[in-house]
Amino acid sequence: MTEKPKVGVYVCHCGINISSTVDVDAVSEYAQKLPNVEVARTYSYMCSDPGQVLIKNDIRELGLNRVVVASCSPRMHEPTFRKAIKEAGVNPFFLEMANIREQCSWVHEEIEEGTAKAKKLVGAAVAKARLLEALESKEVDAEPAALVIGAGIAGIQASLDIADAGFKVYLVEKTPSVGGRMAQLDKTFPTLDCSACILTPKMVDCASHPNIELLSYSEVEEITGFIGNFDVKVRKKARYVDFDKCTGCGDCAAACRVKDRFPSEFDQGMGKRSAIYLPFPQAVPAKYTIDAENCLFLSKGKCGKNPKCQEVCGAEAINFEQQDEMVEFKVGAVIVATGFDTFDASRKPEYGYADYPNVITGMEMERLVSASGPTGGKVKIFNGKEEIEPKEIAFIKCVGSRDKSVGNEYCSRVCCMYVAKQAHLLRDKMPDANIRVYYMDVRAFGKGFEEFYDRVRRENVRYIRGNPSEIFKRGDKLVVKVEDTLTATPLEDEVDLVVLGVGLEPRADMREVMDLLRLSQSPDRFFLEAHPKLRPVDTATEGVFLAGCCQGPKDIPDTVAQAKGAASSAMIPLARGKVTIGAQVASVNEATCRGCSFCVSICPYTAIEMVTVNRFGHEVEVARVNEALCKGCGSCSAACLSDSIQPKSFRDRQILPQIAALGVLK
Amino acid sequence: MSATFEPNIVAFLCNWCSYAGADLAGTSRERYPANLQIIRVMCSGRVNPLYVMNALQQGADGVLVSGCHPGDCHYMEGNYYARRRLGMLKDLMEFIGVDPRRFHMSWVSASEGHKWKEVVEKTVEDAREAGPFEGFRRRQIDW
Amino acid sequence: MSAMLLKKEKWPEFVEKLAGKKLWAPGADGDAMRFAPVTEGETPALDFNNTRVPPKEALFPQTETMYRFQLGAEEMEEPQLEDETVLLGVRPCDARAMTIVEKLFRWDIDDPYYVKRRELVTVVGLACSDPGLNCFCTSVGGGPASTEGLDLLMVDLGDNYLLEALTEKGETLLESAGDLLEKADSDAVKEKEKLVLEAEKKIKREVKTEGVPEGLPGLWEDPLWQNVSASCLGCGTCTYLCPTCHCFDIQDETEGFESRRCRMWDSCMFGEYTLHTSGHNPRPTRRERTRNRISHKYSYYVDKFDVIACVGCGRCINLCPVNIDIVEILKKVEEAL
Amino acid sequence: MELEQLQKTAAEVADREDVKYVIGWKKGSYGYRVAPGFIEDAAGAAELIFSPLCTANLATYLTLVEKLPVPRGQEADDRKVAVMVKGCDSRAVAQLLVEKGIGREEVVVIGCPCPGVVDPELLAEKYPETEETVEIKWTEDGFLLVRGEEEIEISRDELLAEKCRLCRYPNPVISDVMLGEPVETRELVEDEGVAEIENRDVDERAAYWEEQFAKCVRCYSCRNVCPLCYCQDCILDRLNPTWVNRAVNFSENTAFNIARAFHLAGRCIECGECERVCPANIPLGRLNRKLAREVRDKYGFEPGVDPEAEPFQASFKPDDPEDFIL
Amino acid sequence: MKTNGNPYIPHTATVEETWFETYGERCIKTFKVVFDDQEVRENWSHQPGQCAMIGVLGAGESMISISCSPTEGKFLRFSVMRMGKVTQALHQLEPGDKMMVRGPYGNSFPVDEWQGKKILTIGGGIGQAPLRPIVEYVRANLDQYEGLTMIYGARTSGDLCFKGEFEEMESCSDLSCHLTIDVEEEDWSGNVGFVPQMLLDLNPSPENTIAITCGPPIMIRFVLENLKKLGFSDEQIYTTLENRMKCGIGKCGRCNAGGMYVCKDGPVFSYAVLKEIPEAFA
Ligand SMILES: Cc1cc2nc3c(=O)[nH]c(=O)nc-3n(C[C@H](O)[C@H](O)[C@H](O)COP(=O)(O)OP(=O)(O)OC[C@H]3O[C@@H](n4cnc5c(N)ncnc54)[C@H](O)[C@@H]3O)c2cc1C
Ligand SMILES: Cc1cc2nc3c(=O)[nH]c(=O)nc-3n(C[C@H](O)[C@H](O)[C@H](O)COP(=O)(O)OP(=O)(O)OC[C@H]3O[C@@H](n4cnc5c(N)ncnc54)[C@H](O)[C@@H]3O)c2cc1C
Ligand code: SF4
Ligand code: SF4
Ligand code: SF4
Ligand code: SF4
Ligand code: SF4
Ligand code: SF4
Repeated sequence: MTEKPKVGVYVCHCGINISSTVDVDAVSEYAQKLPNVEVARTYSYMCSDPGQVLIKNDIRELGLNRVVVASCSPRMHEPTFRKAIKEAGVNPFFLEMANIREQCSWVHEEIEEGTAKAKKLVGAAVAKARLLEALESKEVDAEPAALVIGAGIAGIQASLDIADAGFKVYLVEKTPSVGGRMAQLDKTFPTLDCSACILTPKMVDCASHPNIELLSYSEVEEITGFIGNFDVKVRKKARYVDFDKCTGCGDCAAACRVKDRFPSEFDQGMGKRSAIYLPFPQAVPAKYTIDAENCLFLSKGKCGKNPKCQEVCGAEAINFEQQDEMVEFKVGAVIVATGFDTFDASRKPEYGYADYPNVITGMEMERLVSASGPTGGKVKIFNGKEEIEPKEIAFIKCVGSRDKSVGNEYCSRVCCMYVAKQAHLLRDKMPDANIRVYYMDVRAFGKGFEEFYDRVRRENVRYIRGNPSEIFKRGDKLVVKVEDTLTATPLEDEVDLVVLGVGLEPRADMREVMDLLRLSQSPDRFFLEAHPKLRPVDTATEGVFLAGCCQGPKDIPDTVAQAKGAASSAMIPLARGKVTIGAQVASVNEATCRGCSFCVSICPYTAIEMVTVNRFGHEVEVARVNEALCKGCGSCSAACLSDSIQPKSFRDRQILPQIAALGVLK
Repeated sequence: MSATFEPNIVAFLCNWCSYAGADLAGTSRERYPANLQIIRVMCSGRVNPLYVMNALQQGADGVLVSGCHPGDCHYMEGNYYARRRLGMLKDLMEFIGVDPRRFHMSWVSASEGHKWKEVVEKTVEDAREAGPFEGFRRRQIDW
Repeated sequence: MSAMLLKKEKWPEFVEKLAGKKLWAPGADGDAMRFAPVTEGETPALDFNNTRVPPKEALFPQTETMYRFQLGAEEMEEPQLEDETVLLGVRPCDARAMTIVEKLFRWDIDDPYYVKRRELVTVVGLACSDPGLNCFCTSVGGGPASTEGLDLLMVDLGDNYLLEALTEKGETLLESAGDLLEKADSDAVKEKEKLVLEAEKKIKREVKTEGVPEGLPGLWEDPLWQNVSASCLGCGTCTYLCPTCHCFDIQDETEGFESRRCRMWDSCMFGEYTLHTSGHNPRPTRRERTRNRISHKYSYYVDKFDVIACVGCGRCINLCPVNIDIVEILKKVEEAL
Repeated sequence: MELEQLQKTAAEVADREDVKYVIGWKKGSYGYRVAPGFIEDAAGAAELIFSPLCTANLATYLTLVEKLPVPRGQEADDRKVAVMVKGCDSRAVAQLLVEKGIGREEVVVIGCPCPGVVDPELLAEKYPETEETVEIKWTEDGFLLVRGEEEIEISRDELLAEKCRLCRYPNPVISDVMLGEPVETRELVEDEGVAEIENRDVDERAAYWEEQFAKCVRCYSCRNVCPLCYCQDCILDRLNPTWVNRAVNFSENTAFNIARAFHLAGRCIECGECERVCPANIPLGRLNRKLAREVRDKYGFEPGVDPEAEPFQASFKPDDPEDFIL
Repeated sequence: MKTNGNPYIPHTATVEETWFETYGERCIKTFKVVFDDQEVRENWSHQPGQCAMIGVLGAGESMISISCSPTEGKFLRFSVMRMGKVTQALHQLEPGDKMMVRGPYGNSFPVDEWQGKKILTIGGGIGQAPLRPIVEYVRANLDQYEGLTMIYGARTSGDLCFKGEFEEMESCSDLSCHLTIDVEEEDWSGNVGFVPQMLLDLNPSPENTIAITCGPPIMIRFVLENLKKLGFSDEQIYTTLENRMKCGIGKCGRCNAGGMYVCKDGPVFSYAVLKEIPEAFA
C-alpha cells in the first residue's frame, strides 16, 4: 500500500554542541514547511530517554510514519533511533538521519553557514525519508554441522575443535589418508619434536571421533546455499577396496604384480609403491587403495589369470566393481583447509633440478632424513660411480619465494627455518660434513626461531649471503656459482649435494575449490581473506572460513592457531542455531533485467546468480540476489545499465531526490 | 569570478571509510568550508556515475566522490569499480567541456580526518575558481 | 489580392520593417536543421532547400509549458502567449501541413495553445523552384507553390521576389513594407507560373492515393507490413520530423518546489507509446506501428478530416536511417489493393 | 568478394532449417541508399549486395526484434538468425556475446571482410544523389561510382568514412562463414576528430557541445540503432526515477547524451551508426571514440574483440589509473 | 470557472472519503471527491461510462472511469488501481487532500436508448469500475428497465471491488448479482470459476437484453465469444476500451485504435463498431 508519508523532523541541540553553530529553531521552522512534514521539533538531547519519548509520542499521536533525526552521525545513533521508532510501531527502516554535528556544527564556525547547511541536510533527509521503504531482517535456522575441506594439520585441528564442541563435522580429504604435508615431515622446527609423534594421535582421533565423519579419498562436487544452510555434495572415489572389510594387513600390496613399481607420492617419488597401496605406514584410515591408473586389471582389463591382490586378500575386500559414490549433506559453515604445493624447482632451470639427481628439494630432504623415509633415514647419494655419503652440502634458500621472475613476490615463511632444521639434522648425522647455506636474508621471526638459528650456526653451518646464479656439473661435483655479497667475492663452490629450499605455492588445483565456493585470490594467489587484519580467517562468503596454508604460507603453530580461529568462527552460527539475513540488501527487477550478468561479475560476495525465467513464453536469463549473501554494498547497481538491481534503502529513486534537494533547496 | 561566489557541492561518501573520516574531522574539530553536503552511501562502488551528471544538472557546482583507499574497501572491491567508472566519467565530462575542477574523487580513510578537511578545502576552492556551473544546469530556460 | 515585387537587395530592409514582431526563419547554413528565432539585425538567408525539423514547432513546440505551479499549492499559471510571430520562408508543403494539423487541434474542443499560436502567426511562404529528390507534394494535393496555410507567398524570380498576399495578415505585412515593394506586372506573374510549372516537372516521385484511404483497413493482415517494417528502428525520426505528425505526451516536471505540466512531441513509432502496465501492448511490434503510421496518415485522418495527413515533403524518406520509404510503402499498398 | 558467392552462401544459410532468416544489405529505394534486407529463403538471396554503401550495422537487429508473448500451448520460435557483418559489425556480435545479449547458438554470423565504406553524407555532398539507385564498387585503391553509363573513380581518402579510417578490425573477429579473402588491416592512427576537440580549451569545448546537443531532437535513433543499446526498458525512458526529463532542451539533451555515451563506455565498438543516423548531425562518434580511446589507452581494454572477455564496466584492475584521485 | 476555457486546466476537488477495495501490490483505492468551486460542482454532469482525468500536481494525470452514477449525488467516485507514477501519487491522497480533476470525457453508455431492456453486466477485476455507474443508474431507475443481471468475477475474493454493495442488491427482485472467483478459497461459499464460463452457465436469454462487459483483455475475448454462442447480436453487446491516453480531448493521439479516438469516440463501443477496429483486441 502506498501510504502518504507523514514525516516528523527532530532537530537536536546536542547540549550546545549543535546549537552553538546551528540555529536549531530556524532549521526546525524550515523543515516544518517541507512537503509531507507533519511536525518538526527541537530538543536538547534527542538521544536521551525523554528525546526518544518525544518521538514515540508524536508517532502515536500524529500518526507519523517517517522520522528524520537531525543530530549526530548515523554511525553513532542510528541503531538507537531505529529501536525507538520500532517500539512506537514504525518500521525501523523508516528513519533517516541528517548529520548536523560531526559534519556541520563541529566543523563550521559561523552560525549562518552552519544553519544554512543544516537546513539543506535536513531537506535532503526529508526528501529521502519520504521515499523509504519498510524492510525486515530475517532469521533462518542454521544447520549445526560443519564441512572441513582438506585434512592436513589445519583441517584436522579445526575438525577436532568443532567436534569436541558437540557439532557434527564432515571432513573431506582428497587423498587416501589424512595428515597432509605435516605427515611427510621428519622433525619440526624449532623444537625438533617428531612430526609423526605429535600428528599421528590427532589423525587417529579425528578418524574415531563420534562427531567426525571422515570422508577420505573424496572430493566436494558442489556446494550451494548460504551461511547456515549449505547443501554439499561429495564424491567418494572408488578405492576398489571394501572399506569395511579391509584390515590394513598389506598382503595385497606385497602380492601385487606390479609391486613397488610406482613413485610414492608420500616419499616425493623417491620411494616406490605398488598399484594397491597405503600411502604411508601410519596412514589414517589404514585402508588400502588401488591406483586405477596403474592397476593392470583396471587399466588393461587383465592382471595375469587373476588379480593377485584378490587372490591373497583374506578379507575378500578387493572389489573391482566398486563405483564412485555420492553423499549429500547439509552444513551451516565451511572451513577450507586445502594447504599448499611446494614450488616446482624445475621452474628455475639455472639450478638444474631437472637435470642433476643430486640437486634435491627441501621436501625430498625431509623424506631422506626421516627414519621412516625411503632410505631409512640415511643420507646417501650416487655420484655417478658409487653410492657415497655427501661431504659437501649446500642449501639454497628462497627458491621460488621473493622472486618476481617466477611470479612469487611473497616470502614463504618456513624455508629459513626448515633449512636451518635440516642443516641441523644433517649435522647430527654427519658431524664432519661441510654444510653451507646460501641466503638472501634470514627471517627468524617466530618464537624460538632466532635461538634455533643461532644454535645451528654454532653447529658449524656456514651461512653465506648470496643468491646463486647457476648450478652446473664439473666432473662428479656440482658447482654452485654465486657471489658472496658480504665480501663481494665471486665463488664457484664445488659440492656433492644441493638442497633447494623451495617455497610454498598455492595449490595447482585450487581453482576447483574457488569455483565451488566462489572464493577469490589475493595477489599472491592464495585464498583471499575478508580483511587482512580484522577478518583473517573469514572469506567474502559468509559462513566460509580459511585455515592453514591455503590462505598463505605459514608454519605449523600458525596453521594450528588459524585452524582454531576458523573453528571458533565457524561455530558461531552453529551455536546460535540461527543466522540473520540483512534487510538492506539488493533486489532485482526481473521485468527489466537484461540478463547481462554485469552484476554477477561485480558482486564480491557472489550473492547474485543468473536464473532462467519465463517471460511471456520466452526463456530469459535474469539476475537474482541471494539475500543471505548480499551485504548491500550496491556496487552491482552502479554497473547495471538498466537500473534493474538496486540496494534497498539506497535505491536510485531514493538517492536522486536527495541530490535534487541538495542542489535546489536554498 | 566574483570573490563572493559560494559554490554548492554535493559529495558521495562511503559509509565505512570516508564518512567515518568526515566524522572524525568533526570529532577533532577540524574547520572547513560549509559549501559541501554529504550523501551517505554504503560503498563508493554504489555511486552511479550518472549521479554526478544529475547533481550538476540539478544545481551543484561541484561534485566529490570519496571512498576507502584501494585495498581497504569494506566490501573488498567496490572502490576499484568506482575508480574505473568515475575515471571514465571524468574523461567524458572534461571532453564535453565541464571544468575538471568541478569533479573530484578522493580516498579518505576513517583515520584521515585531517585529510578530509584538505579534500573539502581543495574541492571547494576548485569549484569556486571554476565559478557557478551554468553548463547544462537544468535552468529555467523554457519554464 | 495584391502581388508585389521585392528586389533581392532590399530583402534585409524588408526584414527590418518587421521589427517588433518575433521572426522565425530557417537557420543559417544551407541544410538548415530547423527554424529558429531571428536575432535582431540578422537577415535570414532563403537559399535553403528545406529544414530538417519542420516549422510546425513554431506552433507546436517540441516542449511546451502548459501551466506552472508550486508543489503543494493549487494555483496554476498559464504561459502568456501574445507575441505576434512571422515565419519567414515556410515551404508550401509545411504550410499546408499546418492547416491539416489545425483541423485536429480545432476538432470538437480547441487546443488553446495551438489555436492561440496559430492566430498570432503570419506565415510567409517561399515557393519551391528546385524541389528535393523525395518531394511528392503534387501527389497529395499540394504543389511547389501551393498557398494553403500561407498568408503570403514569395517566389524567387531571380533578381526579385514576387510577393503575393493571400490573407489579411499577408496584406498587412505587405503594407508594412511600404515603398520597399513595387507592384508586380503581368510578366512577373507569368514568369512565376512558368517557374512553378518547371518545378512541378522536376518532381519525380509520385504516389497514387486513389482507393488508398478506403482500402488500407482491408490490408490489416497483409504481409506487406512485415516486409516494410522489418528494418525499422522504432525511432522518432520519421514522426518528429514530419510536419503533420502531432502526437504528444504530457509530463509534470519539477525542480525543487517549482513545477510545471508540459507537453512534448511523442511518437507512435516508440514501443512504449501504447504500452499498458500489464505488459499488454495493442501495437506490440514495429509492424503494427508502421502500419498505424501509414494508415493514420492515409486513411484514418482522411476519414475524420477529409484530407491526407501527409504533404509529401519527403522528410521521412530523406531522414529515415534505414531507408524506409513511404513512397515505396504506398506502392506496395497499391499493389496489394 | 564476389557477389555470387555472397548470394549463394546467403541462399544456403537462408534455406537451413534451423535458420529463421538472413539479415543482409540490399539495394535501397533511390540514390545511394542501401536498406537492410531480411531474407527468408534462397530466392530472396538474389537481392543481397555488399558494397561501400553498406554502412548499416545489421547486428543491431539481433536484439531489436520484439519478443512477442508466446500464445499458450505454443513454443517460442528459437531458430537462429543469420546476420552479415563487416569487421566493425562483428565486434558488436562479439560484445553482445560477452554481455549475453545473445547466445552463440542463436546466431549464424556471415563475415564480410570490409575494405571500408563511404561516408554517405560526404558522398551526397560531392556527387549529388539521383532518384535512380547508384552502384558503388571497391577498386584497388578507392571506389568506383557507376551512374548509368558514367563511371567515376574516386580515391579512398576522398570518401572513406571516418570510422573506417580509424578501424583496425576490418576483418570480422567472429564468424561461422567467412566470405572472400581477408583484407589488409590498418595501423592505429590518431583520431583527428577527437584530438581537434581535445585541443580546445574547456569553455570552447563546452560551447561546441552546447551547440551540438541543443540540436538534438531526442528521436532516440542513436540509441535504437546501437547494437549495444539493447535494454528492453531503457532507463532514459523511465519516470521513476527520472534520470532525464522528457522535456527537450539543452540541459536534458546533454544529460541524455552523457548517459548514452557513458553507458557505452568500454562497450561501444565504434561502428559509427549512432552518428550516421542522427538527423541533427551531432558528432556522436567523437564522444564514443573519445571514451573508447581512453578505455584502450588507459585501461588496456578493447570491447568486442574477445567474446570471452570480462565486461569492462564489470571488472577492474588493481592498477587502473588513479592519477585523478585526491 | 477558473480554467479560462483552457480544457487542460483541471478543477480542484477535495477528497472526502477514501477506502481500499482490494489490497496487495496492485491495490485499488476508492476516492469520493467533491469539487471545491460551487459553480463547477453545480455545472458538472456526467453519464455512466464517462471518465475524468484526475491527478496530483507534480505527479501527473491519469484517465480514470467515474465509478459513480450521477444519480448518487453531487460528488464523484474513482476507484484507482495502483500502477505507476500517477496512480501511486493518487493513492497517497487522504481525506482533506486535493485532487485535480478535469472532464467528464468520452461518450457514455446509451442508457436512454436502453430503456425497457434487460441489462446484463459482465465484469472482471477493476473492470467493474466503469460498470458500477450503470448498475447504480439502473438501480435508481428500475422502473425504466426490465431488470439487471450482474456477473462479476476476480482472481480471489480479495480482488473483488465494491464488495459491500452486493448484498443489498441480492435482496431486490429485479436485480440479480452473481459473483465468482477463479480458484477455491476457504471462506468463500460463492461460485468458483471463470467469468466467461459463469456466463454460459447462467445462460441468459439475449432477448431484449443489452450485455456490457469490461475487464482484462483475455476475459473480454472469451466473454464476447460466449455471448455470441448465446445468440447475442453485435448490436446488443457493449464494452469499453482503456487505451493509454494523455490529453483526454482527442489531441495527443495516444489512445487511437484504428481510426478511433478512444477518449472521444469511446471508451464505450458497441461490438458492432468495435469489430471493425482490429486493433482494439490486438
Ligand atoms: C619442506 C618443508 C618443511 C617444513 N617444516 C616445518 C617445520 O619443521 N615446522 C613447521 O612448523 N612447519 C613446517 N613446514 C610447514 C608445514 O608443512 C605447514 O605449516 C603445514 O603442513 C600446513 O598444513 P595445512 O593443513 O595448511 O596444509 P597441508 O598439509 O597441505 O594439508 C592440506 C590437505 O588438504 C588436502 N586437500 C587439498 N585440496 C583438497 C581438496 N580439494 N579436497 C579435499 N582435500 C584437499 C590435501 O590432500 C592435504 O591433505 C614445512 C613445510 C615444508 C614445505
Ligand atoms: C478510459 C479509461 C478508463 C480507465 N479507468 C480506470 C479506472 O477506473 N481505474 C483504474 O485504476 N484505472 C483506470 N484506467 C487505467 C489508468 O488510466 C492507468 O492505470 C493509469 O493511467 C496508469 O498511470 P500511472 O501514471 O500510474 O502509470 P505510469 O507510471 O504512467 O505508467 C505505468 C505503466 O502503466 C501503463 N499505462 C499508462 N496508462 C495506461 C492506461 N491508460 N492503461 C493501461 N496501462 C497504462 C504505462 O504503459 C506504464 O507501463 C483507465 C484508463 C482509461 C483509458
Ligand atoms: S547488471 Fe542489471 S541488467 Fe545486467 S544482469 Fe544484473 S540486474 Fe540484470
Ligand atoms: S549490493 Fe553488493 S553484496 Fe549485494 S548483490 Fe550487490 S554487489 Fe553483491
Ligand atoms: S521508419 Fe525509419 S525513421 Fe521511422 S521509426 Fe522506423 S527507422 Fe525510424
Ligand atoms: S509522412 Fe513523410 S512525406 Fe509525408 S508529410 Fe510526413 S514527413 Fe513529409
Ligand atoms: S539521433 Fe541525434 S537527434 Fe536523435 S536522439 Fe540521438 S543525438 Fe538526439
Ligand atoms: S555507440 Fe554508436 S558507434 Fe558505438 S556501438 Fe553504438 S551505434 Fe556503434
